[in-house]
Amino acid sequence: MNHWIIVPLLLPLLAGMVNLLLVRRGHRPQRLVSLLATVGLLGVEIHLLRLADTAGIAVYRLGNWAAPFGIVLVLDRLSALMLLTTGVVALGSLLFAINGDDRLGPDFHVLFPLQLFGINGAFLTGDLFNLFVFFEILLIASYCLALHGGGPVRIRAGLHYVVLNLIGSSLFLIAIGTLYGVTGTLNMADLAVQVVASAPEQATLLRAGALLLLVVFGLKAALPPLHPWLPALYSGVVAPVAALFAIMTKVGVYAILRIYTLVFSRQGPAPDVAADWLLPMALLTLSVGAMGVLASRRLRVLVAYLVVVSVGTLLTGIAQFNVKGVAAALYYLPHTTLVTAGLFLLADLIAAQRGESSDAFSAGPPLVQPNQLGVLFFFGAVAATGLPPLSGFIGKLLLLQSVEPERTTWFWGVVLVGGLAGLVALSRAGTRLFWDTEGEVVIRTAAAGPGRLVPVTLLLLMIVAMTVCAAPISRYAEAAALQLLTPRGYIAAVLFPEQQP
Amino acid sequence: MNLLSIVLLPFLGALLPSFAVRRGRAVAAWTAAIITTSALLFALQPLIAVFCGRTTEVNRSWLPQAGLDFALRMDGLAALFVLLILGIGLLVILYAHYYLSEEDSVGRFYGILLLFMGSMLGVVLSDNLLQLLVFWELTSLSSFLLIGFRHQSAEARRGAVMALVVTGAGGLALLAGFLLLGYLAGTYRISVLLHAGDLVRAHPFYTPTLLLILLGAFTKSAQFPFHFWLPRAMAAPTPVSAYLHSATMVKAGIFLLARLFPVLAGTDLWFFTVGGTGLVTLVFGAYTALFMHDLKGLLAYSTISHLGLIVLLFGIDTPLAAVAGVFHIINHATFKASLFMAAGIIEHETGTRDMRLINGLWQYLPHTATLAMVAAAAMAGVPLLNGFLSKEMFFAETLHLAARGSLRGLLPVAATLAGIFAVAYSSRFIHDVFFNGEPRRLPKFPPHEAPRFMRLPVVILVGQCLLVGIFPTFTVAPILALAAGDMLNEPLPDYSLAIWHGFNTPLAMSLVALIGGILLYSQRQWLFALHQRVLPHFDAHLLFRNGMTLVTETALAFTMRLANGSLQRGTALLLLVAMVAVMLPFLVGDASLTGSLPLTPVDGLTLLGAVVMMAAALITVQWQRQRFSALIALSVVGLMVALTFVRFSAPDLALTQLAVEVVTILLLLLALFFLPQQGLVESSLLRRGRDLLLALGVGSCTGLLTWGLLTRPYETIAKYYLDNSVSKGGGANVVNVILVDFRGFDTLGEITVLAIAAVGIFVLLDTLCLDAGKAQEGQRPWAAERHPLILSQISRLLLPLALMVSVHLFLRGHHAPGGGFIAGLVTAVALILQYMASGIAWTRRQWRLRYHEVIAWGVLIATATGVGSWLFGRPFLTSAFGHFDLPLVGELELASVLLFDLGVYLAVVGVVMLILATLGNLSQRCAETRESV
Amino acid sequence: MELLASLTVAVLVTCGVYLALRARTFPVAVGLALLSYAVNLFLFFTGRLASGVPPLAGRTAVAADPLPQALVLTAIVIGFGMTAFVVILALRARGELGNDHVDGRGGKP
Amino acid sequence: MRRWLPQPLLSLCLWLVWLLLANTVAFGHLLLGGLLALGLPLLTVRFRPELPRIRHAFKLLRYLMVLLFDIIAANLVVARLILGPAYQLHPAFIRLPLDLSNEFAIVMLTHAISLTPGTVSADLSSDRRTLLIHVLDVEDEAGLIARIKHRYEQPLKEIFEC
Amino acid sequence: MVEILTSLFLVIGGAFALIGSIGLVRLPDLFMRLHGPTKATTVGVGGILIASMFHFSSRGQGLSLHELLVTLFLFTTAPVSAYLIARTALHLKGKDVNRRG
Amino acid sequence: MLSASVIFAFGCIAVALLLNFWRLVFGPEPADRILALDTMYINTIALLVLFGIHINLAVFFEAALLIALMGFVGTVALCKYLLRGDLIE
Ligand code: NA
Ligand code: NA
Repeated sequence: MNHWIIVPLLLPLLAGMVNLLLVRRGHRPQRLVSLLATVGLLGVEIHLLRLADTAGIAVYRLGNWAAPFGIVLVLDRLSALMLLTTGVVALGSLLFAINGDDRLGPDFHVLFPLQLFGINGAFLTGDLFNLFVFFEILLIASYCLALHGGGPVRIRAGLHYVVLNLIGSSLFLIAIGTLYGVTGTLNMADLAVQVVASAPEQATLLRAGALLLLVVFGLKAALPPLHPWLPALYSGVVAPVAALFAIMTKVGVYAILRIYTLVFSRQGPAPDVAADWLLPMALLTLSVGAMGVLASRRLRVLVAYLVVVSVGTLLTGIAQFNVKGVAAALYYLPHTTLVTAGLFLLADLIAAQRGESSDAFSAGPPLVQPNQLGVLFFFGAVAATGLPPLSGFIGKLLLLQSVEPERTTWFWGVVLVGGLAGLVALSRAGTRLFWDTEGEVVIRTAAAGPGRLVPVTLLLLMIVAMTVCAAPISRYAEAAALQLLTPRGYIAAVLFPEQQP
Repeated sequence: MNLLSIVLLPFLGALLPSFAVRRGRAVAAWTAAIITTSALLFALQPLIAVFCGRTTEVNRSWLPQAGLDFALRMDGLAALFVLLILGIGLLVILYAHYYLSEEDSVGRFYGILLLFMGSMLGVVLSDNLLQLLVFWELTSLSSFLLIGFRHQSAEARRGAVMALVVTGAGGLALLAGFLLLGYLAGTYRISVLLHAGDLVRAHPFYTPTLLLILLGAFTKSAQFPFHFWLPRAMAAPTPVSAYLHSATMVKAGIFLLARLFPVLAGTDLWFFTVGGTGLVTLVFGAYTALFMHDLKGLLAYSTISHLGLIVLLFGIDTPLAAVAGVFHIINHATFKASLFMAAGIIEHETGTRDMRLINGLWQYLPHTATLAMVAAAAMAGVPLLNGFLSKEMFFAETLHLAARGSLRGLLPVAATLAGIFAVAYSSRFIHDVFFNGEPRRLPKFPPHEAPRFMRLPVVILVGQCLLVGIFPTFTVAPILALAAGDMLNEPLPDYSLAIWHGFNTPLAMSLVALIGGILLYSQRQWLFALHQRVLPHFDAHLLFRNGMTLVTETALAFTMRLANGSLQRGTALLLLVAMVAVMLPFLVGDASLTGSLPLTPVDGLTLLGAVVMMAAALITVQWQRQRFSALIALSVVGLMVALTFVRFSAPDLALTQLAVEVVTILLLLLALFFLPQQGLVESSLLRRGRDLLLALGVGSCTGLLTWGLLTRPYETIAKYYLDNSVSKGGGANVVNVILVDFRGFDTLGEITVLAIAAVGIFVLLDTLCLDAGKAQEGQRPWAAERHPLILSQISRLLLPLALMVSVHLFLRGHHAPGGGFIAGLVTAVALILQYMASGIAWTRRQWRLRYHEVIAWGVLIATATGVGSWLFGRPFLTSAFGHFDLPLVGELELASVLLFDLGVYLAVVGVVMLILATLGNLSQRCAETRESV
Repeated sequence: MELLASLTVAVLVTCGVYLALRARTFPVAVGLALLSYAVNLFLFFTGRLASGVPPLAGRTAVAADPLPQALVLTAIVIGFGMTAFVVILALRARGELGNDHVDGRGGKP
Repeated sequence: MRRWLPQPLLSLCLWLVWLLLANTVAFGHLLLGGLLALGLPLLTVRFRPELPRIRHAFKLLRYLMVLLFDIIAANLVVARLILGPAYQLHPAFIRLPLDLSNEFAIVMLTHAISLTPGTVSADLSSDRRTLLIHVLDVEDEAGLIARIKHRYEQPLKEIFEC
Repeated sequence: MVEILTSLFLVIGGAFALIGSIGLVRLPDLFMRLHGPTKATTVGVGGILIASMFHFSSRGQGLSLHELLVTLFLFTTAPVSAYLIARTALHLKGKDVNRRG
Repeated sequence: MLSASVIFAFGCIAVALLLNFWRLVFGPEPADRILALDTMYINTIALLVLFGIHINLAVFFEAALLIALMGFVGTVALCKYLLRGDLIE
């Protein structure tokens, strides 16, 4: 058994706990631990990506118990991709944070790795209840991180976020209970088998459970009308946390993708239970997000709404449940995560240099570093709106191509107009923030040192890399999509490992 | 390779001017010029090849999955544009060096200009539709930066955004159009696509494809009604206008029409949309130009009009018209670029562009005036200048179409009318600027002649106007033939570029236009008045701005309605959606709720427990505003839940529930001290009714699910646990074996959740200072005695007892109800009792534990137990247990899960203590803080 | 018995939800605690109703389904952590926002 | 000795408690219980109530027997009072002046009062000189005080010699 | 024999527990009500615990005395609970002994 | 005989619990409610033990012990709250 698979979980867990022991020793040792863990994590994740791409689906049986009785971790192309994306965002966010944001509270370096523990666990686990547990880990860590730094705005948004998600967790448990009560199992591969084999009179309860799960994941992914918590929260939290949170909505998207390709696939008494809902939901999300983008009067709110847009865009691809659509979404996913993460960090740098005006779209003093930040912003904006030549364009291109033109009217219209909204909003934002200046530079000391510029640049450079390497990445995405849409492989790997070559 | 270099050089070189500028402004200009020249040199070989009748191609794979390749191809059409872009680009660079002031950051300017140049080159050299789009959007982006170059001016910012939004929107339409086109033709390769015209035109999707592509082309080339961004773009520095609005940006749309002409043209739809749009734009632009007081505004509208002319020619859809169109592209580029440059010199020297102020410059700038007048004459279509030739061809084509006997007889009239206005505005440009009396209140006075090298580009361009106008066959003919030929993708028709075709109708039309235009301009007094008062003003720009405002306001209102910051609404929506999700499957199709299992009878005691539980829950709601009492009711619910667990065979759950319930109540009590003791009736009756309905709905749904599950049989994996718990898990308490072994990973996660919660809570409380006294205002004072003797003595006695119970629960957990978690809670509760009975200070004095570290060690021990199985080559968390016979003691059982459970125990103790003790300490710490302040 | 169990879950959920929809943090916290009790019961009942057969190997011939019990145990613990967090957050919100309204809006108490 | 066995009586009690918890007298548990009975008091040594030295173990035993008897009697009395007509009851608070000085002895007295017929300890003054007692049905206040003093306070005083 | 004893203790225990709770409802004020639970109920529960002791000791799996522990525990804590409740009631009525005396 | 007495005891405890609940609901003082809750906890112990005898399984001892402990701690906390407001000081 390949022990590397569990390292993305153990490494951050240990780092978090070691940092908890180090809480009284100040920030330096904690920073070192976090950095080492995150860099190590990235290395392991790259290794796992290559493993997933070459060696097929790998299963790690915790406690050496066979599925469906024990909990298994499953590494397939999708989970490896999600892990690596998380790793990159995490590194960027951490590098940014260690320039001072981590000192706003004593707990940052405890929570940060544990947040990664939760996220990575959600991506790796092959067990529905264990997914719940990891959701809770990532949620509780996110509650704490969201409140990092305190202040009324964060507390209010945080309270809303917490209460909504507590209810969401209850709903999750109800859904799990319903599925267990019908199928008698929790392992996702086994659930898939049982759902397909279940009698027709079980269909109603299965559908109810499946739709309830969709609500839960929809809340995490911020699908309207369950989205308002996101802009309120993301626009208020500390920049590196917001950047890390860029991956959080994707956990919801991941769960949707996983559950509705594996457990509720096209066979059985509850076929396509979510598919009918997903495309309209996706287009709605995109539209609502685009509206929010247009309505934003602050950069951070705008970027938060871009996250909503990106979720909608991703789901448009996933909702088709065909290889091209899912592959397009999988190419788009790392792109959009990296961009929004980078923009959150950048927004912080911009806000810091504009004094009272902060990140509001109003005339303000000139920036201390208009050129550096301007170039970064331009890059980020182009990537975020899906303009050529960056990966956003490629993602959108793949997405648009994934739909037969015979049924494109709404799809293309919404996706393209959504992009236009982004273009309008970001061009207005950019001109306001960078060009509409009056007076003198106010806070010369706010100049961002390399410690803060490098992470932003790093995240945006990854976009360039994704653009240049579009072909291999999208080939990987296609393979991952194919793997997802033929769940037999997954099921066999989990349940019948002895029959594997 | 050379093709690649042509396109990539400007991109790669774009950063250089910014570095070069440190060595002086001239160095930056030189850098840009050298890069452009190098590109031109690289273009030589493919250009020569084109003249020899060969096309050069490069094809690099980029994203074959999407049909997106890096493919370049130079044919005649591309060659013409490459020459225009690089040639005029070079002149603009030279011109800009003199034009830009000290404040302008020259490095940035040349950098963006080079970016723009590269993008334009990419557009015209693309052999892949998608790649063309990439460069197309890049021109929009770089032009955005160029137009907004002087960003201190609000007009520049607005103009830039508008240009980007309009052309960007067009770009998105174009993307859709290209995707459709690629889908219809089965390829994105343009050179292949050009042969698929019949296929494309026959397809039912032809109409949307064409319309989408035209949307892209028309927005870019400022066709009516998308023209309005172009005059606003005049806020750009004049070199930018000279470049973007003569030879490049706007010509991209024209280029696209030319490029796809063989595929898309040849239908009625093409004729009406392209021709119609061109015609309206031609007349509208010419008419509006006359009334502009802004020098550049006049040129802008004239540009719109001329673009309309070219579009109209392409719309006419005859080979000859196409040739005329290509010819006019060249001519317009030269005379318009020179006119913009001249206008720039005038603005530079007078400080204004208002023609009402600028008069009589002939005396001050004779050279510039001469050049400008020649260029303006070319614009008006005066014989012996290049504009005349193409306009003549244009007139001929309108007539040709009319002669075909269709209803299109209107066309020559409209063309002549546009010609009249063109002559009129050209006359105005000449007369109003260089003559017409003395200058008035110029910001800079007196104006001086511009530097020689600033005039040089103008001289070159005007020279071309003359050369082409007089010797067309020796100058422009070859490239025109090549370009037009490659545009049509078929043999060229016969045409002659002679200056003199004898007295014919086109010439008559030209004469009418010339004389009519001059007459019209001479009657300008009443004409302007008429325009101002009577004629309707169509302001697309205003429409656009109002539209944008409307969209933004709508978006704002919509967003604010959705996200109004109310938690209650968010919660209600979530629950509503969840309710619908559960109900939906029951409402559609053949839903089955009740299963086949026989029901079990109710016994009185269970009924009693259930009734008490439900009643207590309802009373909790009833008492929600008497908060203390509500907690007592909540306790009863918790107790009854525990009894339910006992009743239905779950002793472990009962233990846990009991302990957790008390800890929860403690926590709520501790918190309540800092909150208002009483609530008020705040929500309206309506709202409470709505909430009640929703609550009932959600409750019923859950009840339905419970019913559905309880009444149906199920197959479960549980049998495996019951069978193997002892033999493979080494424990008789199956629940515990599941928790620490079969699903031990869940438990590890669970204590991590607790650990994080505790850490988070600690931080939340660490910096919090709450005024608890306030909440008690107007109430009785507190009892004087803090720690009643009887309580403290008994509590201390209970501590070792409770610890004993903890150890007992811990050790037996694997075989009987108990386990690390419950043991931890018992320990914690016993410790908390000490805090309550004897106070923080006393307890701390007795036993100083760093709960943070207890938690960390707990989780670490549990994790380390898991990792330990690696030593035996087993996966994480693999358990081991064994029985050992010890003398005297007897059989001793040791299991690795005990160590895991120890971790759980420590974590739980640490968490509960950290939370409750920190919360308990809140009042003291605050008081201390206040005192110290 | 099945009807009684369903009814109990329904009533508890109803009460929890109603309280969770209130405007002040304290009733919301109480409601969430109540809701989590209800959900735990629901999850417990997915193992069906088994009387007098606790899942202790060797004690009884048949035994109740141990898996939901283990899940509920985890859920209780996690629910406790979450409830604790939201309660403390409510305190913090009162400290930062000056009142105990869930939206931090000023009100009398 | 005192260092390793600070409270022999407590340790003995804990050892018995362990055997009761384990519900067995198997040798392993005797040993384990012994270890715990020694270890836990050491661990919680600072938490221990200020237990006074017990001078007369026999008297303690006798006292406990009396108490047990009284508890059983108390229940019968209280049962009668509860089930009987309530209007005939004459409840009252009475104040018991305390002669005990040891805190633990006071605690034991309050316990005894609460567990025996018709009386509940309700409040102890902060100077620990007066105990407020609620009596369910009082006829002879002075007699009751004398009975408590004689039956419980005096023996406690002797046992703890305070 | 054991069964008779068990049953006896069950009946006694149940009856006393009930009487204690009747007192809780029936008696007119809080201080009087306190007497029920502190005595009758504890003894009642004690009775049932002793019955349990007899019952499980008679199954041939050795003595089962651990119920004693619960009884002891109750006897230790019930007076403290009663004391605290009484104090609370006194305090709420404004009749602390310290304040009066 | 045993089962009859168990049922009798069940009945007694059930009625007792109902009476406790009645007192808890109708108070009137907070102290009454605390007393009722405390009594309820104690009666629950009896119920639990009875149930153990009834199903002839000796697995509820720990639960009984725990109820006793938790009931006590709960009562202490509730009283402390009314007395001092601050549980831990
Ligand atoms: Na306190
Ligand atoms: Na008494």
